[in-house]
Amino acid sequence: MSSNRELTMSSYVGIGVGLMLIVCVEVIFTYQHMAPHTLLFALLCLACLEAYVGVMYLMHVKYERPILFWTIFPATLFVLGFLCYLFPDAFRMLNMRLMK
Amino acid sequence: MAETQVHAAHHAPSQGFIRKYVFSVDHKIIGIQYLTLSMVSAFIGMALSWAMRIHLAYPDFRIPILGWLSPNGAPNGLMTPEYYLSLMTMHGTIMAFFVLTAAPFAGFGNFVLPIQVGAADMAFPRLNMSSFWVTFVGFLLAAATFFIPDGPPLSGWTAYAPLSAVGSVAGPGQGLGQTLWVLSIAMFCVASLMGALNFIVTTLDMRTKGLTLSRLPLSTWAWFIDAWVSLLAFAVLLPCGLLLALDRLGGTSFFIPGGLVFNDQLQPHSGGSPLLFQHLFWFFGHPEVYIIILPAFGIVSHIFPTFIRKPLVGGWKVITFAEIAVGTLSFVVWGHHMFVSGMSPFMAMVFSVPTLFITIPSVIAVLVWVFSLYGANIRFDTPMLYSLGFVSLFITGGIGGFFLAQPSTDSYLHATSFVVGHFHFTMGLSAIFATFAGFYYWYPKIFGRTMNEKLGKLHFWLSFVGVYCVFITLHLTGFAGSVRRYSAFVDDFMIPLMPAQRFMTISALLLGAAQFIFLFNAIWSRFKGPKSSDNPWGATTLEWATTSPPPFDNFGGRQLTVYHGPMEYDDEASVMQTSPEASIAGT
Amino acid sequence: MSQIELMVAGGHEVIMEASPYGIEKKKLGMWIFIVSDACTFGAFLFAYGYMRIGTVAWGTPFGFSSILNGMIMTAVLLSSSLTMLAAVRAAQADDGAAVKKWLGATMLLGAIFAALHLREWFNLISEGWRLFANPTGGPAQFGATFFSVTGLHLTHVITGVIALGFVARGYKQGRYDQSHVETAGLYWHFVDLVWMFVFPLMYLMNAH
Amino acid sequence: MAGKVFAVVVVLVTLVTAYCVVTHVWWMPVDISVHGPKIDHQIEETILVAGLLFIAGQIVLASFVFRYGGATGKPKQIPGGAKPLVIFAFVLVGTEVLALSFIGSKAWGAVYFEAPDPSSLRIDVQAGQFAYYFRYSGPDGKFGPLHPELINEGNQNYFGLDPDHDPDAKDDIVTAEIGIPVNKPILLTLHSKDVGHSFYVRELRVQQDFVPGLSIPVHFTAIQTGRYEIVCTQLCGLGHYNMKAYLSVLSQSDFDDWLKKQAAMQ
Repeated sequence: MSSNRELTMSSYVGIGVGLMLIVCVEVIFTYQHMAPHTLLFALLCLACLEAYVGVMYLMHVKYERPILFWTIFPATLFVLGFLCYLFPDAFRMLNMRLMK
Repeated sequence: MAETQVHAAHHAPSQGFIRKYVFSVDHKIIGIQYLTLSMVSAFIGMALSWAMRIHLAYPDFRIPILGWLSPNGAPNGLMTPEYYLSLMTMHGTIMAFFVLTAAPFAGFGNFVLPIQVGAADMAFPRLNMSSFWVTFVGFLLAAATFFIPDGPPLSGWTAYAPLSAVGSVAGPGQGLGQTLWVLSIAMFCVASLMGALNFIVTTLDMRTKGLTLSRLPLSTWAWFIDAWVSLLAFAVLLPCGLLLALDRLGGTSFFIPGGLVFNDQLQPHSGGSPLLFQHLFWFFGHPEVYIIILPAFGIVSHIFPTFIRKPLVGGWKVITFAEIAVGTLSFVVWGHHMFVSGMSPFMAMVFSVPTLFITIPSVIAVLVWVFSLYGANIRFDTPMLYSLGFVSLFITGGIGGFFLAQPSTDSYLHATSFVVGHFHFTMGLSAIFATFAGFYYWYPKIFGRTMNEKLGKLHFWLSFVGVYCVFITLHLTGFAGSVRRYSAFVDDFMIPLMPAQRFMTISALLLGAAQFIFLFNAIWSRFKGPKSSDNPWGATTLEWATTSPPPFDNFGGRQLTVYHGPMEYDDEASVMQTSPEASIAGT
Repeated sequence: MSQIELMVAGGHEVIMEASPYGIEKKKLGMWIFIVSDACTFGAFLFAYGYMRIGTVAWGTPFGFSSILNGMIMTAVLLSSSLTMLAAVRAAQADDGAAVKKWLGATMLLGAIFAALHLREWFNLISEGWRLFANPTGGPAQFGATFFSVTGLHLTHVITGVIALGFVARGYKQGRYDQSHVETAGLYWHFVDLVWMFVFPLMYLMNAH
Repeated sequence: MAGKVFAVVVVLVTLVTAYCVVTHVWWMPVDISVHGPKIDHQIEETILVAGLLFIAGQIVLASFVFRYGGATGKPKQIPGGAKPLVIFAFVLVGTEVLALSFIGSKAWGAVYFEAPDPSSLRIDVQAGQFAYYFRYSGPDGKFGPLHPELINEGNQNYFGLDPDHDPDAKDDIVTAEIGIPVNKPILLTLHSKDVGHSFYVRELRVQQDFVPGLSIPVHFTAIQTGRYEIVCTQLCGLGHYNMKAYLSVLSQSDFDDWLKKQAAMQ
């Protein structure tokens, strides 16, 4: 079956440290007094980067056949992307609420 | 190596009744279990619809058995309005989940798919067994609501919050009944997810030599696409159900806003949104109707070539890509259930456009079926009659979609019986007709005996005409503004529609009675039907390349190789997929 | 020869179509599960986002000590991913002792994560936070979303620890092979990656 | 034989259905609103487009089944194969649905995207299990604030008003029926006290759900006097079937009298 020859254990440790550094960057961002939506955007971008690195390297998708990548990413992103359709109503909930 | 040995250990035929027929890992037994469960459910659901229809047209008619079942809900057999709503809720729940989702997908899929791909079993037989038994527990939970003091929930199969979320203050049945309902649905989600996972892996990884994706039988294609839709849709219903359960049991307020007052009592909730529930529910709910109808597409596309004795026009590609398009688009249209729900009116337009555009792949599928009949040698065995009936019903049902896909027209027709007629045609009866087609078609394979043709045809004609009588009338009364989910017609407006109501009730009673012909036929043929040959229809796919019924490992130790696509028909002649002979239809 | 004997004798691809993915079917099954579970988590987080947008004056209850705790938890979970990778490599090298050691380490780190997480929970509960209550008098939605989202994640972690225990035992007894370890590893990394979303969204967005 | 019967049944069903739709056996009540004709027109348009597809589909199905039922000899495919079918579906159906969504959006926009007339008469509507209550602002033109904890059916405080402390609430007029002047723009604010309900007046071509926790605006203008039924179309519990109220469209002078009478009854 698949082999891990492409990456050594020390490069995995490097990836792990890198991910932890991204988390530290996230924490630093948190205390920069940004506007909430800017912070949210920054955090989400970093989290997506982490997820991408994790899926591609820790979970080894980079070294599997491309079809695996093209199966899992489109399916998941499709669902999560279209779930965004519910946010306009969240703003409605904010702006049209009965009880202030 | 260890893997294959473990695999082999699974596949020694189990001894003993319990392991062989009850907690069996054999996909064929599991398929039969699913089919049996959905048949029982279907008759329960049908009995509920009878009770409702009788109540609608003849509110004073006493149904003694209901009085026995629920002395409060139907004192002396006279149905109360709240009990009507309970029956309606359970009719929807049982039919949508335990019949329409279970039978064409899990039932036939389990029995047929592994054989069609030439495998000895599903990819994960024990997971498969668990998914049936989890479904069964879900069914028991739903059925249990009939026997608790307050009766079943009355919030409809959509269980809109906050009616479903605040508990028994909202009415009888909203207490324990609704809790059991939520748990039942959560169970069903888990079972469906396990089933979908199994179907996907089996289709991808268990195909026998030569069975490339382009040679897959069309039913397998449909189950495969359907499994993907299930996998993603039920993954969202599960959190929806869990959050609803938390609102009910954990005191949270995801779906319950502040300031609600029941019986002059302010409720201890704040900050939730009923629209969030509707979004999460319909994110599942709309794909759900395609989860129901896609296997029907597949079954009909699979049956057609056998009985028209030639391939479908466009081969496997056109119909399969239409199914993929339908499955994909089904995720982006859910808002059309919410045009008048208080959703952002801008989003109504965003949802309306793909809803209209999903017509295109559906029309392509219909055109494929209809124009395949051109130049064909059609044989009218019962499975084919049901498949033709399916096409006719699906066209009729699809037409209603044009009205409900547009927010402007929907704002008049929403929540009228037009909607009820529409979805009964498109997903309810269409899928049931395809299920019947599959049942008559695969019955010889499942039980080794043939069903009675005369009774089968009688069943078809009564059902076909009955369906049109009931559900076209529902469309028409919907135009007149007859509101759905009403248990008695106290409105001035609805009184003139009473003749239509009576007509529908009588048609529905006859339609239901016709189903007993089917029940009798199915049971009688099981024991007394003429023995069937291995391939009674002259079909070409792998399930017909083995004995009827198939042995434990499906092919008696033979390992098949596939040389052709599934539609090698030319009049009387046909070439099995496993036969190395030259192709006669060029597929 | 029966299909099974053939499989034993000749392997998968002599008698069957090759999997388009070229991976073990249980690994493929795990991937499919991950897709579905990611959608489940996603829907939870979308519900949280919806609540968050729609609520006036949400409130941000976490002080730096909680964030620090969260960072330690993240570090623990990330390290457990690394030990899991080590276990997979050991299994591929057929080194039974090392598999046992690294799976044990992964389980231990998972348990530490769960313990730290529960400590956080009990801190919040002792401050008066509940699924339905906010001790600061603001909206109760923080407790509801925090406990449900992290509760779902914690359930996954605990399930994972137990599952790893079964895999370790099965491997030791020779019933399981490296593919089982790899499959369990996929699950474990997935749980780790979900945390990469839960931590910023549930902790950092709620830091004051 | 079976094929011929099938074809005949399908054609009969199609003709009967078409007959019922065309002759309006059961049909929409006459519209009484300003925006209604747009919706009615859209429904007519859709009936035309969808009806043609329906009839064409069923007739082609029936004729093929009739013609090729039990045929023998070498089967043949339709000339050209699937390509013309796919092109037909994309071009013809695609144009149809594009046209419908374009025209339909205009009808929808005319109802929902047009701002309410600033001179509209504002009426507050509260739905609860299982009745509607309506509130007019009274002479001061202001609605008093709502206090859900004060809602009490027993002393008929349906809205949770506090006239002792809120001056705006003092002259609010609460009614169980809604009266509106004809030809005057009306702006309703819908809110629910418990679960989801709906405001559906067939003749007005208005259907809008109440969302608990939100205030939902609805505006319309009625152009014909009369008394019309308001029904609840969102399943709201055991009394759902019996949840209704009446909308009276009155001439301006009748309306003024009616409102005075209601104010006197407070």
